Amino acid sequence: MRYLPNTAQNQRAMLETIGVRGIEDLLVRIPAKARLSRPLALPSALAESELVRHLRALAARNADAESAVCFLGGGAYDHYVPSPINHLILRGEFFTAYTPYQPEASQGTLRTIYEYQTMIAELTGMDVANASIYDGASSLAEAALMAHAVTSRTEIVLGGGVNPLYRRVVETYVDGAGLRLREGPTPEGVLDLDAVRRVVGGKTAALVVQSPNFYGCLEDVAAAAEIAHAAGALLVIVSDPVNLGVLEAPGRQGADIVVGEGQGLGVPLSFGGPYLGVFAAKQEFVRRMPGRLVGATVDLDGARGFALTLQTREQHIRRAKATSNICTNVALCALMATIYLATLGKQGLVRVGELSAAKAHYAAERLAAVPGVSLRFAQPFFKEFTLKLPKSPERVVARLAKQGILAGLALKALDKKHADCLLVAVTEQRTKDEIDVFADALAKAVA
Amino acid sequence: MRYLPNTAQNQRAMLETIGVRGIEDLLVRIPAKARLSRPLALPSALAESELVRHLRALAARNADAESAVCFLGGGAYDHYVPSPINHLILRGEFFTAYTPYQPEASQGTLRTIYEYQTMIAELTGMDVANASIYDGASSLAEAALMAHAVTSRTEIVLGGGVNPLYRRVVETYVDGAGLRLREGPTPEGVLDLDAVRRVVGGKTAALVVQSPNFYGCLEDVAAAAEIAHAAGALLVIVSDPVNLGVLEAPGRQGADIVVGEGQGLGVPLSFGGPYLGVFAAKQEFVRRMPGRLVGATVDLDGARGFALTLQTREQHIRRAKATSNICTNVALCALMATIYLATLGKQGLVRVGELSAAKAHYAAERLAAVPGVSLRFAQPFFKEFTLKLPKSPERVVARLAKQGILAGLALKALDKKHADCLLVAVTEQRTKDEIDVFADALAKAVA
Amino acid sequence: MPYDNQRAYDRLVFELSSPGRLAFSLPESDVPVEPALNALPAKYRRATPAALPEVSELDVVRHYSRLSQMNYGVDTHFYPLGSCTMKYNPKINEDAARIAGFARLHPLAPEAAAQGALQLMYDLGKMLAEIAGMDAVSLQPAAGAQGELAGVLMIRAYHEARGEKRTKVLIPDSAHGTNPASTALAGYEVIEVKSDAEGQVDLADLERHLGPDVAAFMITVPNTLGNFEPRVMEIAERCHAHGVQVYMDGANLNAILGITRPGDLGFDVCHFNLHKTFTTPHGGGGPGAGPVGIKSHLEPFLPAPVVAKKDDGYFLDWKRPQSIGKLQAFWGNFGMHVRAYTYIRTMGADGLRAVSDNAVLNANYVMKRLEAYYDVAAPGPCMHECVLSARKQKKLGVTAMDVAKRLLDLGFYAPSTYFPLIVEEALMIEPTETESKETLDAFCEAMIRIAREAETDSRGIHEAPVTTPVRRLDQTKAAREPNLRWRPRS
Amino acid sequence: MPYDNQRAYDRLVFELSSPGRLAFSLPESDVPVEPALNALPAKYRRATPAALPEVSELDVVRHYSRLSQMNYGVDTHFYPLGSCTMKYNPKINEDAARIAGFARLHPLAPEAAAQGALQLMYDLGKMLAEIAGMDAVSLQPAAGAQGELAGVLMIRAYHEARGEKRTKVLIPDSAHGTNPASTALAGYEVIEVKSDAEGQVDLADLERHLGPDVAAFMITVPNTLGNFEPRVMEIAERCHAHGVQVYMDGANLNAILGITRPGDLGFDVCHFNLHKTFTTPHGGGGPGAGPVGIKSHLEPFLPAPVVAKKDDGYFLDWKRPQSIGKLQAFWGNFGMHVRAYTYIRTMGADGLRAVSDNAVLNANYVMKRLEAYYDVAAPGPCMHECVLSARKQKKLGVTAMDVAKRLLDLGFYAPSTYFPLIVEEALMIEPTETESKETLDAFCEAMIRIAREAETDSRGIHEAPVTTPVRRLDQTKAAREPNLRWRPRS
Ligand SMILES: Cc1ncc(COP(=O)(O)O)c(C=O)c1O
Ligand SMILES: Cc1ncc(COP(=O)(O)O)c(C=O)c1O
Repeated sequence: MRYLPNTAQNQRAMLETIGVRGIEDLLVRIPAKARLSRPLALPSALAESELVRHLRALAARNADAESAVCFLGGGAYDHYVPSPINHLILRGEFFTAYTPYQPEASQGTLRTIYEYQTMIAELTGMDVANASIYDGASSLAEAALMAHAVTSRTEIVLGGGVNPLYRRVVETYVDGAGLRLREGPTPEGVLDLDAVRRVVGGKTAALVVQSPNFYGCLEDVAAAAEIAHAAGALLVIVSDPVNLGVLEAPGRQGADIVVGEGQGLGVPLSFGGPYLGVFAAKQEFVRRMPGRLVGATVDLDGARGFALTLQTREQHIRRAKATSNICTNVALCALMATIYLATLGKQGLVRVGELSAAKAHYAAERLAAVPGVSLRFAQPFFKEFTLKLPKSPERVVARLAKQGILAGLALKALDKKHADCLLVAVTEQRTKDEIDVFADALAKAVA
Repeated sequence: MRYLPNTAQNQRAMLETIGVRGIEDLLVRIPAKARLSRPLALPSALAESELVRHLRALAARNADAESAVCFLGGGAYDHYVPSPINHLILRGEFFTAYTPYQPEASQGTLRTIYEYQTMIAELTGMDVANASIYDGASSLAEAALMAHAVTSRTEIVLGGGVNPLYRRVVETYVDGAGLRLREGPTPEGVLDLDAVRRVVGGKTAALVVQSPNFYGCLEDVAAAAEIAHAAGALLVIVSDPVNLGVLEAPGRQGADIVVGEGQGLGVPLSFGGPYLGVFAAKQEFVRRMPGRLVGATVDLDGARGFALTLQTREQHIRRAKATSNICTNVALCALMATIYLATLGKQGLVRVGELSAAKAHYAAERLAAVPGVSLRFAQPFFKEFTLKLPKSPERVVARLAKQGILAGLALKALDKKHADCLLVAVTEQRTKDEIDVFADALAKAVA
Repeated sequence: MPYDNQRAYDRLVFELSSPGRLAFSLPESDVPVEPALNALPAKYRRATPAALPEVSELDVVRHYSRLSQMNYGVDTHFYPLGSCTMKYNPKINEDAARIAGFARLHPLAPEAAAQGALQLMYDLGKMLAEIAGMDAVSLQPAAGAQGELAGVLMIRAYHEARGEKRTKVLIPDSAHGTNPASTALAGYEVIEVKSDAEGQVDLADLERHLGPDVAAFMITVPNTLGNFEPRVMEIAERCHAHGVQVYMDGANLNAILGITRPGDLGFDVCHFNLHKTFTTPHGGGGPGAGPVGIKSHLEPFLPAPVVAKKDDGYFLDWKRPQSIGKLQAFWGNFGMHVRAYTYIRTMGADGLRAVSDNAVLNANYVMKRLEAYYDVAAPGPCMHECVLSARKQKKLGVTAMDVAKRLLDLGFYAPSTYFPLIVEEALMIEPTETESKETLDAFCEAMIRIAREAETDSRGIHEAPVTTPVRRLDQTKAAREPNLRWRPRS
Repeated sequence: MPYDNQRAYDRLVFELSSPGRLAFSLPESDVPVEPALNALPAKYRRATPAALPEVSELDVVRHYSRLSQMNYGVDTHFYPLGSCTMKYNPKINEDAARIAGFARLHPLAPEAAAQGALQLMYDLGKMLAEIAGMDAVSLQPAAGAQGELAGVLMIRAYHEARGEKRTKVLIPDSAHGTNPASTALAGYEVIEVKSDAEGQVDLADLERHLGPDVAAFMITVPNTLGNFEPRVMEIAERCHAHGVQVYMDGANLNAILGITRPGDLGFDVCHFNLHKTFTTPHGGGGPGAGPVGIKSHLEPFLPAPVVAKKDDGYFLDWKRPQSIGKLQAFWGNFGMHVRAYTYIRTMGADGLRAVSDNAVLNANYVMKRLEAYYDVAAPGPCMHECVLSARKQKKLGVTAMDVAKRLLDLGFYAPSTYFPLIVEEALMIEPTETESKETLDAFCEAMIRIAREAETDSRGIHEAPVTTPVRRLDQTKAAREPNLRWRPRS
């Protein structure tokens, strides 16, 4: 076994030192009746070359964004991942290190997290960001719990444009705390602010608004902030940070907490995970924040150094009273995002946003021009939009998939109200040609 | 430009320090009439994502050993490359270092070369190996020149089983020295020893024997050694080191110099290069050897350290009188081989050889059982063999290629005498199924 | 740069920035850009550009290459961090996860276009169920702690479905912090159960707490002292007798693969840490994956959707009316599933069994070699890790932390320190099966050397580490004056 | 392990070996093995197994990871090694070369099954020809030195085809060692031509040697002092007047991309170092690639086969009766061609021009900043590199080598030293265009610091390096008692 270095001779020598005859003698505390008396019923071991063949065959049964043209979004996007990211994260010193509990031997990880915190705070317009949460949805769930802890209030108002998959995760997480979820009415693709004002009140811990929202529409965050703050509630914004080169920072529009899915920042699509839960907040809430934080400090010689800090918030110290149960987070994805943001930089992120918006608007025009197809909402959007189709979106999606086009998300499964709709996302990766081919194929499919 | 850090502002500041107005002022020595007055006529620059698409499209037009089943050999073999090799050679400290001229900052490269030299010496059964030559063919050419330098004789006898592509490289290299190449008769797949004895004589600097030879047949190296040494000539053996887990070390059979193509030791096929020229010799010839050598020594504190040594043989010191003109070699391929040999180790290399031999013998049996097809030579072989086909091998190859089988090498182009033959190589990577499919396809193709 | 004056490389990427410098390459737009931007209402557009760094690609590569060199990783150092199973992460796992058909697969691709991925998840779930002796597994939890949350929520849903209202969960005082944290998150009151001197559950204390208000008992097996609790089946029985569900924290599964199974020991729920037992890398803190296995009575409550199989292929089964819901937006950390699947298919049943045999052997060997120098927290044999105490050393003024720091200078990462909380000056050592006797010997010699130094010259230890890029850090300052983001020196 | 006691890691892979330990995984045979082995005559089978190491996969990964950390590379350090063009090697090049359709393509695949590869080579040849102003390019040479050999052999074939027997090749005394070595290998007598005080060709000396027995004049442009020889066109004309072919060593092409072209300067032959100008990595000494470009009169002599194009696709043209023959078994270092192609397609014409502009700017900047501290070998402006001399420092007992060693401690790789041979105590600095002003400033400050130390405290310099894994090595011992392979201590 190439991963097991002990030879029979090594084993004998070690057993002798220990003073037992065999490994069995070390297992004596395990109750005999619970001992497995047969080998595990697993498929037989494969040699590396055989395994690679097998995995390639499995992978070949998937239509990925390389073998097909991807217009899927809904919380995960096919943005380009610059080459250096993968090379750098694969360096074993990053890859095979643990959470940086010994800071002196972990400055690499600590410094990259500190950079990450800075970049996320900057992008979101917030004061502080943590070192990551599992994904956008669980970040939102943590934000809801934090709002509850901060305000001692028991209701969370979720805008109707919040990704329904996120809503389900929030439901799971707030169940224990007994919070009540209410919906912020979103009749025409964006919040109906007057209606929201009536829902938000003295029990509201937080108003949660996603912008661009699940349907791709931009929400009026500043107006939402007013409503939330007027009621003494926090405003939690769900934001895709890759858009924040072009879109206003939620922090500048009144957000108290900003969460979001950072997958677009250089993290592979990978069928849904691991992704990157972004979490940023105002300074005043820092001691209520979930997750790890890295701070700058000095060493014995006065040199700058970095270490985990404010750990008394965390489970390994505070246990049942911790701000969150999170331990393992997604540090390596945060590193990908850090390198992504360093690579794209001030100008590049703007450019990614502009290109995505341009392609999306071109696509919207082309697709909505297909007879019978229309834009579902008359709202400003960014890189994603909702189409109303004259035929079953599921069937259209299935048909186009056979032509190598991942046409988008048929909304029915997640959002029954919009069963005739298709959610289409367009990133900077899509070309005019691909969009034109898509439009033509769509025209045929709905004809 | 992502590879050019100087901003316009940087440039201005630097020009000011230099004391010129513009970069043009630094180019004044270039004759005006030779200045290019137009931009280079090159295809326009591509963004990374566009370029990746373009490259994938080009690559997709090739039938590689992943997309097709490869029975091609003739000097390059589809042996399995264990995963860690690529990960380790991609470490920037190895990858982006130069030749280790500053040993204190290059111990990584130096130590791996020392390991490589040791492994190659051990495998070939020789005393010393150099740090690499470009490829097997140029290694052989260097060996011929070295034999000439050592013996002051002017003829090289090349066994008829030496890869014809190697022969052509030797021709090119020995032209300057005015050496004469003679052929060691090889009527039936191996050297006719009596005939060879008549060719080798007082002018012979070296007898060159490849084993297994181009046709896949094993040569009697010990007998060849006797002939060469009886005539005062050196014996140069061309050997594929990946076979030397199972086959006898040429050094134990009387070789004076062993060369060979090390591609099989973990180096990708890569359409023919970069490969790995192996070069090993007896101790007595070390100061005549071409190429770089790393030696162990001690540092100021007495600690073990490694450095380039015996550099007075080399072009940067000895210039026109150097043992070779080689400067840049193939250090990174040597590193791949080092990691390959460390990974396969004492047992693994034997196993690769046994599996390859087993598959090759099974394939030979299956293929020679196809009506009209026969083994061309009744000689022991190892992982490669020559088939005689009843139909044009070129056409058979072309037909099978369409079925995803790279059937082997039609010999006609390189070896007119065997225009009706197909050279088939089988490595440990091929499965029984693949061989059976090949046999069936061959049967149809020649029917 | 390992050897040059590393301390001189004290740069953050922001400090490399120069206005106008670029590291990216994006295509020209092949569609008009202005109309799209004009369609964005001005108030939604960013007013001031985000102050991201402006560097070149070489800056990026060199900066992060150098930062990486400031870390110890398993790839470079023995990393005996107890409870974390810092074993070798096979390179082939990484190749597997990067095959485009996996790495670039969108989670919302139509099921027909994701059959390979769904099959892999389905099969991995089955394999994990077999390994743990469980009836079903959900791959959705993102890490161990989320697996715990899912497990406890399923237990809650189970009780509630039966109309029982139970409010407490019992957890030994030796437990990992996530156990109480996850349990509290699930809405339970956490009751600590005492451990005896050997780190085993104080049965009397357990019995005292068991009752109709207790929803679950949660325990780590082997426990966090590295010992197998011999009465674990009895404990499970007693719990069940009170209608209490038993949860096994499977973080230490590396000790028992193919030897015994949580399901066979009587557990109702068990989570896995794929980033421990199943060789997905730790990545400096994550991502991991924390699948949760359950007995059939909990199956209705599994997180939705469940990867299922019918005649014409694999699909996501959303029709789970009693499900506890979702934990992540999508289906779990699929990239980690690919790695774990690759590992299990590499090892097979015999290989996994050999993993645990060697993990146990290695830990006992280290414990034996060090027992004359450090106090052993609980008498052996241990399982895959052993807990020592520096209490003897502490009397000489050398704490567990001092030992840890000194090890860094001697070429090793440190054991876990001060965990479990019930052991004074704890040093928790988990060698893992992927380390050789030679490495263990070298480590033991370093530990012995430190024990001797504590007796003869503890000053050096207090100075340690001196060979790392920074020396001991002022943690108080870090917490008192939190500096959590870089700002330009103005 | 950058920071721990690296000096303690003095292991070779053989010293990690333990009998029976494995790092590989090979399938069981699905065909019988014994018959094949029995078919091998006993005398051909290995009698004693090769004593290769026996280690685990983690041993392999950790060992080579740690060894790598003992190197400086461009990815971690500024590497101002003159004449070597240690520029940034783009990561995308590596991805490109690893696409299976390239990396796993067999060289003897039928042409119809290798059209993508042949097209890439064809197009790369055309692009290089345009860059150099040449009529045709062969990609076959494996490195610069082999390009030289090919070029000189073509010149020889040309003269011979015209029935001329010329026996000498003229080469300036400032030339790189491969120039005379390759020329001698091609069967010519090498005649050294003097350089003047500024490193330029002594025209009188050249004229003296020109004549009917001279086959070629070979010169590096810009020359090895980093200067452009202003009379280069005149030199070419004079050579041509004597029927002498002119060869340009293109190792320094990084200075003139899009500015001027060897072909336009009058050269008949020119080689390229893809591993310098075109960003293929140096890999610790290779592989590289040394394509050779020629004017049309030399085309018949190109190495065979030539990648050519006809209506139905690309093919290898073997019908080259006057060819000098082959240089490698196959078609050249294709993996490097992919990288260079990727680079050129990334940069485009404007990008390549900007490369040279910035390379020249950077070198002049460094020269200017250092001219007050070190002697400048030849007055500026220089091109892409500058040569300083430590002759002033030598008088204080500090040699070029001492300066180099001290730089290692200050976080920089060293310049080339003692080359070109015509400069006393030469320090040849090539910053390349991929380095920023900030990096150059830091380097210049280090150089200035050393110059100051030479005046005030040269002892420290002589101790240097002290931060590297080994200190200065005993080279004499290495050469006197060559120890070229490891042997077990018995
Ligand atoms: C015993 C134990 N339980 C639970 C956990 C939590 O797992 P995770 O970090 O994956 O959330 C850990 C992780 O360190 C652990 O050691
Ligand atoms: C000026 C010059 N010419 C020729 C060469 C030889 O090139 P290679 O090392 O690729 O053989 C070099 C390489 O260092 C060089 O600097």
